[in-house]
Amino acid sequence: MSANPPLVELREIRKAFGGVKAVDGVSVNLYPGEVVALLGHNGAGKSTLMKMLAGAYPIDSGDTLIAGEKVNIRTPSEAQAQGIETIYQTLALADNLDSVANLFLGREKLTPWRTLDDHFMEGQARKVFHRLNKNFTNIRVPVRRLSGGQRQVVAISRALYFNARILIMDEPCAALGPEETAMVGALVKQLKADGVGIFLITHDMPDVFGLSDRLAVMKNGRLVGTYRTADVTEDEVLGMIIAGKRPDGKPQAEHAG
Amino acid sequence: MSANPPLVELREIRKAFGGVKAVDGVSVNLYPGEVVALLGHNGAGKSTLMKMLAGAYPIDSGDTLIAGEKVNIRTPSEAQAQGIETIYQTLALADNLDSVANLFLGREKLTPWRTLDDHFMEGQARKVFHRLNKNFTNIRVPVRRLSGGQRQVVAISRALYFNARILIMDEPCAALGPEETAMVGALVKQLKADGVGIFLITHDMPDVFGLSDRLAVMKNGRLVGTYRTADVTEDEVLGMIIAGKRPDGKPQAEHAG
Amino acid sequence: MSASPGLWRRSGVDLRLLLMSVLLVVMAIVFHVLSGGVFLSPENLYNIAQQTAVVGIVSTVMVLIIVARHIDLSVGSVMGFVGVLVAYLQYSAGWSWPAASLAGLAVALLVSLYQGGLTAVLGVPSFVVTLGGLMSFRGAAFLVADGKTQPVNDEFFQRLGGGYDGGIGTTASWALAALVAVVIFARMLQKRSARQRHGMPVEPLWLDLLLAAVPAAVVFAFAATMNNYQISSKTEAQGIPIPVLIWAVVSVVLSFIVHRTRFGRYVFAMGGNPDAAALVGIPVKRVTLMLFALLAVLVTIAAIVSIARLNAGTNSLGTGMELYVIAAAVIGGTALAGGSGSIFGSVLGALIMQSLDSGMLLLDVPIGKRMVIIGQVLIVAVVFDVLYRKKFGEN
Amino acid sequence: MSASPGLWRRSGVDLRLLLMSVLLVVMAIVFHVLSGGVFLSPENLYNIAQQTAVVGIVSTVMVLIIVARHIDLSVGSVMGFVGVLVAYLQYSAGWSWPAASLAGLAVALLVSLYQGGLTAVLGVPSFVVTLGGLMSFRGAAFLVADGKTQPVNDEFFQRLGGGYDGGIGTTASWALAALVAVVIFARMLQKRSARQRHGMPVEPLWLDLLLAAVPAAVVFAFAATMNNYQISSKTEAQGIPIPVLIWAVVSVVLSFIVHRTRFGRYVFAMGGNPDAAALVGIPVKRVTLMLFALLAVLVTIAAIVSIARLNAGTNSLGTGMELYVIAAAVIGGTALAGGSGSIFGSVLGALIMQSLDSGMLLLDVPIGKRMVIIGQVLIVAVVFDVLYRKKFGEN
Amino acid sequence: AQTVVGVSWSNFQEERWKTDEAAIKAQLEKLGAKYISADAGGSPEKQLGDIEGLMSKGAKALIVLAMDKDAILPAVNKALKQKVPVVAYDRLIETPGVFYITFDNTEVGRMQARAVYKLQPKGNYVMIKGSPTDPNANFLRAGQQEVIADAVKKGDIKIVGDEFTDGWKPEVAQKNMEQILTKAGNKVDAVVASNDGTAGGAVAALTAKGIRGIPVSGQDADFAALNRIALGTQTVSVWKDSRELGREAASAAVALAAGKPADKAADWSGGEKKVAISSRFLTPVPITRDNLDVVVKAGWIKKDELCKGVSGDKAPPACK
Ligand SMILES: Nc1ncnc2c1ncn2[C@@H]1O[C@H](COP(=O)(O)OP(=O)(O)OP(=O)(O)O)[C@@H](O)[C@H]1O
Ligand SMILES: Nc1ncnc2c1ncn2[C@@H]1O[C@H](COP(=O)(O)OP(=O)(O)OP(=O)(O)O)[C@@H](O)[C@H]1O
Ligand SMILES: O[C@@H]1[C@@H](O)[C@H](O)OC[C@H]1O
Ligand SMILES: [Mg+2]
Ligand SMILES: [Mg+2]
Repeated sequence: MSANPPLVELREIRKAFGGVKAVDGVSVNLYPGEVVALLGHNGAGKSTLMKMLAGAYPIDSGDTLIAGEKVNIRTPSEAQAQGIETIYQTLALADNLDSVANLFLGREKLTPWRTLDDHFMEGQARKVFHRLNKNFTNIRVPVRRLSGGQRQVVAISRALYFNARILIMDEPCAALGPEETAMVGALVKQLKADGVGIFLITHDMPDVFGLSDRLAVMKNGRLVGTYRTADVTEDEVLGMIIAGKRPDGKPQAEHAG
Repeated sequence: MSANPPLVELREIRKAFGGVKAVDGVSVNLYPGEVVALLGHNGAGKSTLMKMLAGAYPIDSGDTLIAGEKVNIRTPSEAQAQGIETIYQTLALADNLDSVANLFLGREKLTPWRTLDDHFMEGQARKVFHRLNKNFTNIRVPVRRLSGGQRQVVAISRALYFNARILIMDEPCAALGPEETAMVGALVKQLKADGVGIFLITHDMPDVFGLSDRLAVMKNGRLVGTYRTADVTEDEVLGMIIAGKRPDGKPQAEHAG
Repeated sequence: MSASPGLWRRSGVDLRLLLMSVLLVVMAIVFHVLSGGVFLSPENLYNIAQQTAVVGIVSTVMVLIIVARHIDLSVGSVMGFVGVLVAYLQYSAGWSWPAASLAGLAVALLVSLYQGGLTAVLGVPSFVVTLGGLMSFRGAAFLVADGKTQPVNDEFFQRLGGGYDGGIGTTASWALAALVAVVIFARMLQKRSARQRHGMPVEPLWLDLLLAAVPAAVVFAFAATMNNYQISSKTEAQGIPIPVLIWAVVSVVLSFIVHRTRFGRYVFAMGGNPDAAALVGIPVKRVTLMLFALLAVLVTIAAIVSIARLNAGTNSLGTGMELYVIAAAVIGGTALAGGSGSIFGSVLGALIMQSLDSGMLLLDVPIGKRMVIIGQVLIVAVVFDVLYRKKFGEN
Repeated sequence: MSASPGLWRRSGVDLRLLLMSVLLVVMAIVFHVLSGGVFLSPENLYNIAQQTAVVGIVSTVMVLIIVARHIDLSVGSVMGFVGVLVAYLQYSAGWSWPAASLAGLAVALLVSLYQGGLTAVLGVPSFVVTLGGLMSFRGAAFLVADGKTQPVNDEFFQRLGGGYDGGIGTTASWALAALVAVVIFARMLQKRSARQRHGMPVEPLWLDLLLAAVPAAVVFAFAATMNNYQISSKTEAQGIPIPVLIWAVVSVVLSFIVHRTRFGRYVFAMGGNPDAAALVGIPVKRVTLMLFALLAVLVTIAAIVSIARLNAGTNSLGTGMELYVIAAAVIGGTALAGGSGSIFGSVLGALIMQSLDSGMLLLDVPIGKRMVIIGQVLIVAVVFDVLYRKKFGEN
Repeated sequence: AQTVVGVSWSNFQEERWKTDEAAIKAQLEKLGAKYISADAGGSPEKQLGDIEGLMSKGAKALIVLAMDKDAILPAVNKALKQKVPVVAYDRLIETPGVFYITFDNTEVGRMQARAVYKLQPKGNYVMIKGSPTDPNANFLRAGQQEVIADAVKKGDIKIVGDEFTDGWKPEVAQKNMEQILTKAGNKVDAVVASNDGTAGGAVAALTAKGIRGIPVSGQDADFAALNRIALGTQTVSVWKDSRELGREAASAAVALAAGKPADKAADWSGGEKKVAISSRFLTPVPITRDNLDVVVKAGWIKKDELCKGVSGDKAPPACK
């Protein structure tokens, strides 16, 4: 398995904001069909690391390899072109537009005359929303008027519809109720089965142990270590997050399986 | 115990936003030294209900009784005057002011000449922050520059310093790491011991079962039911949240103990 | 939990704009009565249509600028600068009018590149950049011809500003109205069939017919009115004035851009949530630059219409216009917080302001009172808008 | 994770304001050399100080308005309106100047109640309210005296505007400077002892002494300069001009409000996070109304100084002043997004703009070019500010 | 040392001031004096500062084109107290000690009305006034009224429109004129416009309605206006030969600075306050199609500029 190059390989990534080293030489990788949980205290640098992969921030230094190829991702569109989709914690929706417009935002389907193909987009949107939530029909009102769960559906649909190869989920369940959380869990499992590689940022231990194959812990911008989830206990994980202490005698896991 | 009137009694509270019935005839109460968890799906109306108690929204109809007395809370200051302190999920901090200013915001200590008594406030602030986090010393920089955990400390300190009789915590741990979450748990227990009544909004089942005495579940703006936490199982709680189904044969609990 | 979308909402008619149209009509009737039957005469309507065109043209794009959470305070000064330049190149430098106009456009684009660039690339608030521009380009307007008025004599060019030969004539007006009506109905039918093809529900035919018939009727009524205005020394009626035609084309093009193109959608997305727009991959900087470039194009057009109308470029051209342009957009329901606004609203807003001004002139209301009233009407319009949004729960 | 707060940061000196002060000094020196030694002459400095006072007075409070996420575009018009009114009441209605001034203040407060009320209570954006006010009150300024200039003849009143007898004289100037210096040092010592009493660390005495000595020295230098300017026909030197004194008092009072009172803190909190401000129990509406009332007071003072300086109230008084007032605040580092700004910055901003204008006048730069340059300097100042904030990671 | 003469302009928006400036400059140069200047951009407040600035810069005499004759007094008095002589240029400054040299504004108003009245002694008149914020607008209007007052009283003349023009802006004058025409059913027989800029707006409105050949007045002899006179769309522009005014003012300033009296000065006390001041009045010249050659001969405008677009037998004598 390790003969195949990883889907994503981040090498020695660094990023500073005016003196603050948000990400400081972190290396981590991701294989197809694998879920890697990214853990760490508030401000550890998790979101910043993922935003660089998603093209939202430029990288200060370090390399990104996708399927073994060195790439230079400078904008969100370039990340999308690599099959990287991101569900931001803030959802990244334009509140004044409707769900259909948000689903295709930045990647609108055009007619041959280069105008928006609204009918096509509406039809497609109905299908993908339906898959996640049967009751979601008011897809033509501004998303500002939708409930939290419906907004989340729109955000997740963006990642689904465009057939992510690599999916970044930044605390997708932080504000979700149990029903919606369960739905997201099921979805992760299905995407995994489809061979999608997933980075999952979360603070929730049950999610970590229920969904991830490996976990990477960050502290103060640096990587504490990467382990197979099955190899470590919850207490050991907490020890890494809080104290930055590597569990004794447990092997680091550079790849899955 | 039930001879004493409850600390808070909300009766048939209603609130609509332009046609949307956010809270629809909810009654719930709270006793001193008790933690009542408020549960429900996204958009169930939990925050809205609590914001009415906190004076942030006016009540459309219904009564509020504090220690058996009918009161009319129309502004946050009136709520504070009743000993009600609130930790908002959004933290409600003025990002451009420092931690000391935020701690006392709206309740500044004045000198006899009615100017701000900065020295007094700084001294007090050091003490209360120290209680929650020994390492928190940069209390004179704008809170915009603080980490998430430090910001949370400031928000929680507001409630502590002013000796809340009634404390509302709206998802206080949603964005916190495990260390900070543990700290908040310990705090809740201590306040409880001091006789403070606490409404705790959360989506986290371990928190619900670890901290609360009773739990109240809302769905679509209505109350599903109120139970002693010890009387119900996690599955029953989830059933109430998701399906609005009351557990068979379990007694509702109008008061603690 | 929200009210199920009724026929009304589905019909896509914006209640606020409808109410504003009603307001405009009521105002017109009141003025008509008070002015002893002058206000609604073809001649006066012809005047107002012409007088509004310049502000109206710039307002359409100001809507988009405000939607994208920007503002441009320099439009009046830049229009003055470009106007004097175009007139200067024709009169003092002897260029042909197309060459002079293109040069004006090029300069306007440079200005927009500079101001838009500071805003889009460096992130300097557009309020400040264009406040500086308001001062600087007024100075530049003076420098072009050293303050001297530059007459504009080319007869063809003058027609762009309306005036004696500035109508398109009756036949052309009728033909145009008919064409517009056909397009409106054709688009309606095409939309119905497309929805059916994609298996989406359609409205009852009578409703769609009605919704198409109303604008078609308004267009015909307008053409009829303009065809009824004849200058006594001419043998034919004026028909639709060219500046109004330009304004109409600009409005249609901008509405098209808003509703049917990526660019328009991106502008709204950027206004609704700038962070989200960047995160989903919208090239925010490029779109902002394009938006300012579009503004430059329309400011140039407005400058050309202005100097053609006045038959001269003067260094005071456009002084204070920014206020009227912004006011028209805002009266038309564009929210200063960004993310919402409509081109058609700006048309109504500009008409309301100009009707008020022209109507009061007919009634001999002196200048001081006129200024007081116009200022207050702007406020009232927005108070109405704010209350409306509160009532219908949109924040 | 952020750099440990060094001596520099602890000293409380704002690097940006320091750089701006340096800029001002450099500009002054350059103009001095280019103008052949005129710019820094006591006479010219006396003039600049006087000329800046009116804009400066209004800018101080505009800082607070912008900090609270509002804007007031109507200040120029309202100042014109109030100014003409005060002059009219004295000249045409024969009132005494104190009575007329109080009446002016009352009217200004009514205006602020109206505009502030629409903003604070109904939530109409202040941009729109005051845009309407900009038009309306300019009209009102015309209506007061039907456009006629109203002379102001009371000699005592005239001194409020500076002018021939408008300095406080040498003895008073020295005394005042000494008083200010004493207060600065006394406050410094008092602060040290208070910190020690509360068990908080204090800075080394030399640093505190230095930080107190610099402003004291500036005040003395200013008094000395003003005491060096003597109008040739007079026997005594002018001393500090009264309008400057008023401006200084206003600035000190507003700084005090910002740093030492609840009201000031609330204004900043509202600008930093309006939702939070409401949630923690700040009476947002009341504070907003008070803020607009404060503006009304200062606009009235500015109106009085203006007409006293002009010896007349003209209906054009204050036309376009809003731009300079906002520009001064913005150059002084007030962020249009709200939540940050400083009174002292606005003083520097107003001085920079006026020095630039006066300096170019001395160098015979013609008006067109001067406008171009001033507009661009505004932009440059804000570009600098934006880059500074980016560099130091404040958003 | 060289005498420094400071000139304070009210604002350069109207094109004539450029010529005035050139004339003053040339004359000062000839007399070996130095020219410094400032422009107040239409603001009386700013003009005060300007004058102070000019004095700091060492002006030994001032020439002041006042924006507002009352609001300028503090600065002028200050200068006079410092023994800096002040020449009130073009517009009256009524305080003892100034030297007033002008083309009387009220007289300009009279000339405008006179020229129009000569051609059209009866009928519907439109009065296009200047900026409501420019006090001169009222003087002009007052002069115009003097001429037509009797005819108005008799009923021969009916004023069907009387509007201020915000900021002297031509486009505003155009819009106002359009509305007045509509209101009057296009029955307008004469337009008394207060300057050439507003006349331009009024003419554009008239042409657009196909109304040609009715009398229209103006002032300043703007090139565009002279061209209109040649074309026959404007009747008169009152020409205040600014070169003469500038020359004389410059000479007076230099003389006064040297403690000598100004040339041809006479005592006059015809102002509002009846203050006696030393003054000199130059005669403005109403330029009509018949005497266009005056401006050409005076070198004010070149013939080809004046006659741009003029052709055929309707051409005025000056263009033949
Ligand atoms: N745009 C920015 N400008 C300046 N500093 C930033 C920016 N974004 C992040 N930071 C800083 O970088 C550090 C890492 O932040 P990041 O958001 O990556 O943390 P995180 O691990 O995602 O934390 P959380 O669990 O709270 O989401 C923090 O100190 C944060 O303050
Ligand atoms: N200010 C408001 N204006 C309009 N509608 C509102 C407002 N605040 C809340 N609502 C609506 O009221 C309903 C209840 O919202 P509320 O915030 O109380 O839910 P919640 O139970 O706290 O949900 P969550 O778990 O997502 O925080 C939702 O439908 C919401 O959209
Ligand atoms: O010459 C005119 C002048 O007198 C007036 O004050 O301003 C406008 C000019 O045209
Ligand atoms: Mg994060
Ligand atoms: Mg909530």
